[in-house]
Amino acid sequence: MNLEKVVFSFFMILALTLNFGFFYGDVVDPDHHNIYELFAVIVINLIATVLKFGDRSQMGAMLLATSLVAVVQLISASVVWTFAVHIQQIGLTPTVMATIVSLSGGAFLANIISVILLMIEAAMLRR
Amino acid sequence: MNLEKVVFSFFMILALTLNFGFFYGDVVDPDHHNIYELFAVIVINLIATVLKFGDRSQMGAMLLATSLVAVVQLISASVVWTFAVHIQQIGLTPTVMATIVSLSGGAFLANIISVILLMIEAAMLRR
Amino acid sequence: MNTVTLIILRRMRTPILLLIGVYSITILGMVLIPGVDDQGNVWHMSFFHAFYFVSYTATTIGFGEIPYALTDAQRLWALITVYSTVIAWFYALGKILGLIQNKAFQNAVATNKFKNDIKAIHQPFYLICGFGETGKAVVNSLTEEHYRTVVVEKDEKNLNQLNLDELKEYVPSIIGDASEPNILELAGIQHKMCQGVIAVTASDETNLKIAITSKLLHPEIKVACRSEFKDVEENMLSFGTDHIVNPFESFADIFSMLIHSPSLYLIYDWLTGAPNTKLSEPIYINKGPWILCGYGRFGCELYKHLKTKNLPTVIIDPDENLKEAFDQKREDSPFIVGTGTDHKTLNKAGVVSAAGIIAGSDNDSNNLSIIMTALEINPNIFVIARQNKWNNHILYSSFDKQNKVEDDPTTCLIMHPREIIARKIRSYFLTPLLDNFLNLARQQDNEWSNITISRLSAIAGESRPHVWSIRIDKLSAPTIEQALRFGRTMKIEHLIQDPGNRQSKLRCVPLLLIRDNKEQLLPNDDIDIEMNDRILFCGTHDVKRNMNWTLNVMRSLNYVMSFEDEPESYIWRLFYRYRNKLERRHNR
Amino acid sequence: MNTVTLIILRRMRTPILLLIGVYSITILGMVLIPGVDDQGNVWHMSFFHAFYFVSYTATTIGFGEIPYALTDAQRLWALITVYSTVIAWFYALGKILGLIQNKAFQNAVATNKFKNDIKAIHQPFYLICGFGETGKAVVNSLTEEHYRTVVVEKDEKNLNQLNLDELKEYVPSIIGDASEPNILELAGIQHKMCQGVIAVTASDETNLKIAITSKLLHPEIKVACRSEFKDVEENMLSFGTDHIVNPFESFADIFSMLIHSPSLYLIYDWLTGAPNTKLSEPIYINKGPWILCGYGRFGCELYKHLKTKNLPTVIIDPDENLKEAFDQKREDSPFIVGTGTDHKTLNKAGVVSAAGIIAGSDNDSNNLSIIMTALEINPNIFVIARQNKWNNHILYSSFDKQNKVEDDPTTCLIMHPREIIARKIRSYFLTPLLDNFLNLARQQDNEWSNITISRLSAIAGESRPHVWSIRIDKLSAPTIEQALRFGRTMKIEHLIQDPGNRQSKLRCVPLLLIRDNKEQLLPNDDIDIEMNDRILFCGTHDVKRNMNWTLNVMRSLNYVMSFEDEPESYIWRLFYRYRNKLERRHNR
Repeated sequence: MNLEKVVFSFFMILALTLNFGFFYGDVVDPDHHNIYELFAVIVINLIATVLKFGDRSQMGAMLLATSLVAVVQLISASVVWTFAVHIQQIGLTPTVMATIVSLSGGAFLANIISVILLMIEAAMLRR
Repeated sequence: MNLEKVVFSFFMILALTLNFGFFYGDVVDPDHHNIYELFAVIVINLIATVLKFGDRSQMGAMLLATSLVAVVQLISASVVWTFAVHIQQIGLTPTVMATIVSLSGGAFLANIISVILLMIEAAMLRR
Repeated sequence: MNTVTLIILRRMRTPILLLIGVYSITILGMVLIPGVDDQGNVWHMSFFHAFYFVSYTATTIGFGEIPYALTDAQRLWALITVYSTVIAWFYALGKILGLIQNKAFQNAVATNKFKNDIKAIHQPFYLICGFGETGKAVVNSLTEEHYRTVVVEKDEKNLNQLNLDELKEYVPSIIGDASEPNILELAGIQHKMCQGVIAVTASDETNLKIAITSKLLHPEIKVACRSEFKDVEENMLSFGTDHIVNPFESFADIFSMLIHSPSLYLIYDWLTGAPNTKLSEPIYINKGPWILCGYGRFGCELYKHLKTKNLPTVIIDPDENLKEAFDQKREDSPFIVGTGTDHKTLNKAGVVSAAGIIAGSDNDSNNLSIIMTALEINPNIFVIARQNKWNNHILYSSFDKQNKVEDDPTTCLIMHPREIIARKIRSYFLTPLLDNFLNLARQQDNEWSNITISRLSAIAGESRPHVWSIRIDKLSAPTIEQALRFGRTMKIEHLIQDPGNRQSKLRCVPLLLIRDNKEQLLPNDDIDIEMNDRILFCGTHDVKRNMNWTLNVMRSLNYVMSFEDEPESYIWRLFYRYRNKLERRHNR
Repeated sequence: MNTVTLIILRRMRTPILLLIGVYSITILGMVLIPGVDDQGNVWHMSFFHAFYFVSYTATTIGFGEIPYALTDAQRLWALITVYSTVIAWFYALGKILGLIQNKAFQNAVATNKFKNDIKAIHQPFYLICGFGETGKAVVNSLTEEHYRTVVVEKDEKNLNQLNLDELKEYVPSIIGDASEPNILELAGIQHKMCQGVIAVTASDETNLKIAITSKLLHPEIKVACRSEFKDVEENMLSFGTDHIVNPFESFADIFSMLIHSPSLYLIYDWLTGAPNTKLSEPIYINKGPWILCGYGRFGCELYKHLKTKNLPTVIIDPDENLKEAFDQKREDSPFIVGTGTDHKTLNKAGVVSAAGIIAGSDNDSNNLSIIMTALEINPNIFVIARQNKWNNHILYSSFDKQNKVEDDPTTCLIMHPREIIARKIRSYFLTPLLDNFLNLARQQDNEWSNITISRLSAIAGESRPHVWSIRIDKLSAPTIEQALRFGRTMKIEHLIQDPGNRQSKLRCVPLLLIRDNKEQLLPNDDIDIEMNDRILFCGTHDVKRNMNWTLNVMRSLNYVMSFEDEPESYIWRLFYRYRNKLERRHNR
């Protein structure tokens, strides 16, 4: 067993599942979307992105791209959150919440693609 | 037929289905999410994880990683539960419940991936 | 994942599964069975509390029945918890203990550690195959100079001594047959820092195999082999082994130096011996015939040299067949059949008037007996003893002490193959120019040797000097390279100027200068240095360090050349140069 | 009851008896000694509570003095309980640990596990005796094709590697001497799923014994033996051993293919090598004399073939007795005494103008040395190296790489007995027709080989093709059997039609057709298929799977034959046939 592979897969799948956890629930209800979860998602996604650095294959390039997409989406979501609560101070209105959740939904999609790529790779590699 | 394979698949699929059972229901309603089910999910997921130890293939590494993700998510959920009930003693408020359920939802996703990988492997192996 | 982790994971699967199962069942039971709290109300343990309870019970800590006294139903379950969890833990621990004692697992751990050790080496290192007597001596002398070494040895017993010895550097070692390529691969023969392979196992066959493996797996590295047979030697040479050490030939070489000139032998001994050890005493050998006891592989080689020097020799050997073969070759030296351990044979050989006797059989007891008998008859005879086993070291050296008179010149030489091979290999790898020097020195006459030894003893003091070589290039002498590029003229005397003190010279002797493949013995101080010169020096360790200042720091070089102290920092230098320029203009 | 449980019960009797005794006495004491409850009443512990108390005390958990604080009398008894039970437990645990580490017990456990493993096999499996180098290669190639195997090996060290290797199937293994019938019985030689026994231990004697045992215990199974000596071989044949592999003869056979036609050798190599590995490069051999180093058993066999082909040969061997024997036989080839590792001997043998050199001694170092020296003198020489030990694999392959020029034809062949035997055995058990094919191919001329190899390379692509055979009978080709029974005419071209696409053909070549013991090499596509025909195909793995559709599904067969798509479901089929009938009537 390859420890590196385990760690790599672990972070990519954790990024996906945590992202799902944050995304899941009523779109406009702030109770359903925990800020700690968002924080964890961002951190894990960043780690997953960094782990993908330096893979030269075509697959590696695509994996990196999807991760970057996810990170961009998530950071946008957190920026929206910060803006609404701290700068505009309008609080988590339904509009704001919908934006945040849909952004995280996009990241979720990107993470799904990542994991599918990973699964394809695993399936191709076994003889 | 390989008994080992049967046991292995049994625990992985049981982990998925039990997880679904706990996850299914209204996000914020504690009545829809049985604590015994959560306990069972954790135990079965732990067993499934240990069963995956020691497989050298790429597929084995990914399976182990997904299981670890599920375990991490589920243990987080149970820690949140313990915290809310025993330490903060705020009870199962909608926020807490949403967190627990979404964490278990993440684990559910990881388990789905596990089972898909298992299916891919089975499909590839047949001669 | 490495093998060790894999083995642990695979072996621990059952116990961990058992623990998970037992824990989950007992926790569930504790949660389900109703208890009664202190007010008499029915009370259920939460999962959290049940986990707490089972945890302190399973580990036999036993905080007690908390938070409320248990009911009898709960106690019954607690009993089940006690026995099941304690047994499960015990089983898991037993498994781990069994695993640790497992031979295959221990091997995997050791191999893993060795691999990591090799990976962690970032300095140049040498791979030594065979940790017998010679291997030990080689490792000792290399680590003494702070070179890293890696040891491959077949016999676990020999390796165990390695860990007990105090060496200057950590030496990773592995038990394995060095003739197997995968062992050598494991030992880092393909490591980019591997500088050389030294094959000194007891078997010529294995050494040959190591040489082939090295040349195939890592063609650039140097390979030195020990070999005792001519045909294997030729085989080794046929695919480019860099250096082959035959103990008997090396031995004979040294002997030829000794009979050529005792001072030459002293030069050899001082320069190749381990630095900082005590200097050996000068030697005096009478004129006269020699007696050679033992005409085996060793004796043959020595006899050749005696004949070349026209020294009359009497041969003593117990083997009559050898005598016949010898007589057939029409050699004119007398051949006496006998061991040489008794008065009769020795007297017949004329020990009373002999200059020296060589005890060269392959039996240490006989050799000692020959020497003692010979010295009894003729206390002034010069004795050369062949020591076969390192363990007999104490005997030979105690004998040496007994016969030593204070302030008298040495009259006894003990030659041990282990020591000779280790010296050869050290000088080959660490100071390759030394071989060239000794070869040239052998062609000089006795007087040259006497003069040289007196020069050396002037700088050496009490202990053996260091020998080192420098090469004038950008890497090892950047300052000189720069100076030569700018057209400055440098002489050897500048190198041996003390960069710390303008009045004194460093206590060292330039032994050899190699320029364009031409060798110059003991070059004069006023010779100009050119690019790519290689110079061999001999001096104390401090001197070597001081010379490095000149070679590496421009300010020191300027100091030794101009006797002036140019400042190092940029601003000051500008100012200094400007002032110099002014001065020069002024002088013009 | 099996042995393991029996041993445990027997050994654990005393400690368990002791535990029962101590427990019962202390529990009884706790019940009898009166206590005082929190109201000051006299109170007696119930048996349940006493057991609870003793249990948590004995296991050192210690929940405390519950339910009421103990009196001093009770505490005195508690003290006795503490020491007696804890000691009893300690004794029991010690016994168990001792038992676990007991060698005999471990063996019993291993044997038990092995028995269960064998019982649990429900697929066809092969029994491999001897897990040396050959055994490993055989197991590898069989598990690679997902066949189950069972291993019997004498040496524990060899077996330990088995667990670490990555194999595609789980391989049960046992330590034991395969020449003992009860070991073979244990390993399932009488198991109804046992398909064959492969005896590849190092000793011919043992292999013979295995062959006899197999034929006696399970006469139906196939037995393949490795043998190095002619007389043992004859003995084996007399017992009806199905297949005997002599590494030297096999080796020589392959060599004869090579000198007969390099393309023929390539065909052999492509078809017998492990599928999906990289294709070997074409070979080019110059015209000219050969040099044969080493005239042992191996050299003799090769020499015969060289003589048959009338190739001038120079023999080099260090053994002078061999030369005499050789000269007495009045062979006209020159015989040079020497090892061939040095320039002199090789030059004398005319290496400069030789077409090829065979390094065939039984010493790997010498072989490598011969090759390196020969290539140094004549870089264009074709080299055949005999590799004796698998461990030296790295050396030979690194040597191969060093001498390989990109895109140049191979100039070096390394022959390893392990590999050759494994190939022989695999083709014997898995594709028995391949042997027939190769035998026929050997009788064809060079041009035939060249044409065949170009056909093969067209379908193979980058990696070695799969080889499989089909038999036209009810079991393995039900559709064709049915069609033939109904009188339809089938041709080979129908078999190699792609059942997924009417336009294209499958990328495969029919190598051999066997009908009524008559063999037809490379049958044409338009040959009619008859019942019980056996056909050998060669193609990629996908092709094999696609062909199975035609062989097993009637609809696919109809499709490839009629280029029409007959529906599979009953109703649709009826309708379809009815329409066809109408059409036919209409056409008439």
